[in-house]
Amino acid sequence: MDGVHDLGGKQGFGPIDVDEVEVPFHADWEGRMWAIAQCARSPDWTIDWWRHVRELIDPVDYLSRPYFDSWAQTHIAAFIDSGELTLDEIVSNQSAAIPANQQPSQDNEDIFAAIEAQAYRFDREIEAQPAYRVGDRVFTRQLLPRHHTRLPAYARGKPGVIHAHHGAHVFADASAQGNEIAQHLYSVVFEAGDLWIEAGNRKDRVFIDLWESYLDPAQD
Amino acid sequence: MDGVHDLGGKQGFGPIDVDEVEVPFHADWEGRMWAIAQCARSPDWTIDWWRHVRELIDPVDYLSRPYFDSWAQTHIAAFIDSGELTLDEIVSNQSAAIPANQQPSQDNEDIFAAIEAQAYRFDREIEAQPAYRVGDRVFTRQLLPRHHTRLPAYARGKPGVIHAHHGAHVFADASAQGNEIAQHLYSVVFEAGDLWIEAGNRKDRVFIDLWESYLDPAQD
Amino acid sequence: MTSFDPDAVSKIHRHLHSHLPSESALRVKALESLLVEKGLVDSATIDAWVEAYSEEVGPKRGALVVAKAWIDPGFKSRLMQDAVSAIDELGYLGKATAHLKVVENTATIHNLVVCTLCSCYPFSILGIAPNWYKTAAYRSRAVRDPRGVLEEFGVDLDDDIEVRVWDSTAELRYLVLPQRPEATQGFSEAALAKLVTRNSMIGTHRTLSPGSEG
Amino acid sequence: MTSFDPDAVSKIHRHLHSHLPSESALRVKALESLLVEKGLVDSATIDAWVEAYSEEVGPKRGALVVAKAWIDPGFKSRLMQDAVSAIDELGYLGKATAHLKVVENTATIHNLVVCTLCSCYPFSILGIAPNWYKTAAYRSRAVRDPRGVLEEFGVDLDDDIEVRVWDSTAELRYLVLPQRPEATQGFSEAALAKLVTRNSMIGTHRTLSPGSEG
Repeated sequence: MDGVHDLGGKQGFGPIDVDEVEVPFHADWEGRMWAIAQCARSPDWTIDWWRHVRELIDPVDYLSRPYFDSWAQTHIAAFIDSGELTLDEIVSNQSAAIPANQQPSQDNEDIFAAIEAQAYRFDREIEAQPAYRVGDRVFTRQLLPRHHTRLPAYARGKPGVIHAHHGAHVFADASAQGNEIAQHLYSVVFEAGDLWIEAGNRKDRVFIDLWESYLDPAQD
Repeated sequence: MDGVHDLGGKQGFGPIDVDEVEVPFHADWEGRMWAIAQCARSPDWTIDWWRHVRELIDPVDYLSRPYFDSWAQTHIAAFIDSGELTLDEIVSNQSAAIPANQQPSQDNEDIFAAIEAQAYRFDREIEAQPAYRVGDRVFTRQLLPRHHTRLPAYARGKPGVIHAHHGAHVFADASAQGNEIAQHLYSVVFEAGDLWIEAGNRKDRVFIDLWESYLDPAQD
Repeated sequence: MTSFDPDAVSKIHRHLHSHLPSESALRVKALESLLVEKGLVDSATIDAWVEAYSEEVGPKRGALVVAKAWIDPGFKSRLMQDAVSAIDELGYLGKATAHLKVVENTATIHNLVVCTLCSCYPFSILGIAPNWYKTAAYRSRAVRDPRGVLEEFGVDLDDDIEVRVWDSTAELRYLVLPQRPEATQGFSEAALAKLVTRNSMIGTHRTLSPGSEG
Repeated sequence: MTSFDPDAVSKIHRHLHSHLPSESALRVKALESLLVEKGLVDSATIDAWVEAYSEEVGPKRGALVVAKAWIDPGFKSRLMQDAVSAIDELGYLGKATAHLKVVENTATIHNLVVCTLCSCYPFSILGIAPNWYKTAAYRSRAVRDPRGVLEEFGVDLDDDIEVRVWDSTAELRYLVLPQRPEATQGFSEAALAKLVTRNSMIGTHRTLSPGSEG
């Protein structure tokens, strides 16, 4: 999706607040929103669908409201979409449904087990052989799909080199549409000067993890 | 400049208010801002500098505040930059300078003469011959400069065909930096399918006016 | 002296962001009163500019150009060849029209005008642009999804009609010449001009009719 | 059932935009109380999650990984080869670290981690990401102007040091292994870990010293 979330290389956002106080949460509601996102979800959501729901927030809200506020909006919208909540319920702040069985409380020990259990793996075995080997020169695709994708706009139509092969991973674009399809995943390295006109010959590089279908072989 | 102003093809902005009341100005201040912009400027501003100053507005303000409000912010910032106003004056709403001679009032007849006088021409005679002829196939450049430019992001690195040659025009990128340099200007036509993946073979086309230095000849 | 320095202006914008009053009307009032105090503008002149664009300079100018082109083949031919001279014949040359081009709708072509980078518009013949023309929604979608945009405006296009979108990136400006409505034989230029809508000259309206309002 | 339909969700977002209370705290409260009423979450469980990420799961985990790598060549070699197993040895495997990679700073290389598309971060070893990491300013500039970003963080890089920016676009996550500070011979693992700043593991801090705070 070609939305405002795709921020790499965009200009005009000003300086960074480097003096931020180093605490996990800057307000109680931030911590609670984080926690809700850890333990409440609809069973068929995928991480990529959740990210897409977040990208679909109104562009001005996306850029201007606090970070965890966008999580709240994402969670609410995704729950409404999947039927756990209704718009009326959230607006009226009153549950229309008969309370179901409560989830059992979890204590701190349960939580540490839960955190470890969150080490979700996205690599999959597939039959297809990887199309590229480390050192191969590639070009990223030029046209960005309308749906969720993880090929950032700044890295489209650009020459890169395969830096590493990570095996096959669940393909984000398909997963955001509810389909689990695995595809070979690579770290692709780009010279700064191929991405940004002002970088010139600066020897800085950008490494981006990209699925095979984002890539074409470089023409010789 | 790769800023939020470069909106062509961006997703997420929702439906268009097609039922807007058809009046020139929806509030008094809109009309006054329009009028101020017609008759008050610093002598060395160029239209391209003014556009660049507008692009440099904070991205959220750019996207969320009313249209003529962005003109006010642009005019105020540009006047402060060129020295006609100070930040203190605009914030305190008090002029620190000794009043100069007033501009003479203009009546309606003067205004109509002024409107006609606003038919500024941007074409210039130059010695260089045009590099392209109607029908030539071209590619737009891939890398966007950090400063003001009029090659929209959606049309970068794309194949097009020269549809018309308009002679040499003042080059916007240079003019935004205070330099008047003329360059050949063309209408370049792009197939929708070369710009947008979802357009497929739809026979729609997009025509964009582009200066010669935005273009490279297509490789055969 | 203008700095032409984007970093300097970004800093000014950040200061203004923190210090300007939030209401647009107050911002413009502050600007006007300071400029008047400094003798850089005159309030009566501002009044006269507002009046000119509220009353005289508006889409009825464009509508007359269109009606004349429908009735007078010689004028139409001049308009298509050299729109600048043609509108100058009517005294309509002015702001943003010194490089005007006219693009003609036909049975198989529909034209739509946009400015994706800002809000360029042929002011001296169409007046002030509608708000929707200046919104992010229109600017972002007109080039990518012109048929969806047209549908929202109530324009249902056959698949075999080619859409041509004109993105006003340089100083050229575009005026759409809509098709003459049916059953208007014998209409006067003035009567025809009344049928020409502003949106039809931008391209967000296609089928004019003797019943449409100009 | 989830629709996986972006248009449907865009409509929901527009409704929410018009109807949700403006204050973030109220939004989250409404969400939590409805989920609790419906039996989908439990408030005590939420308390426990907040506590875990406020106290235990944070950058001191990453700092210990770094200190151990400085002291124990075997661990460092395992960490560079297979960071997932290496952090699992310490019980730190968890959210967003099942595909962790460690990238090492050297005298001639500086690494910087970003997620331009959202805010991916190796939570189970660094805890909650700082706000600046999630801002448009950092996300937009880190890939294009990493040296300018580093300068704002007080990191002045020689021209001959290569900057490597890692944009976390898939499920891999990156941890920067900073250089061991000078004059720390004989420091214990715990003493070394105290010198490792969170920012040094993201790459916005470079030169650690016995005086720096972990």
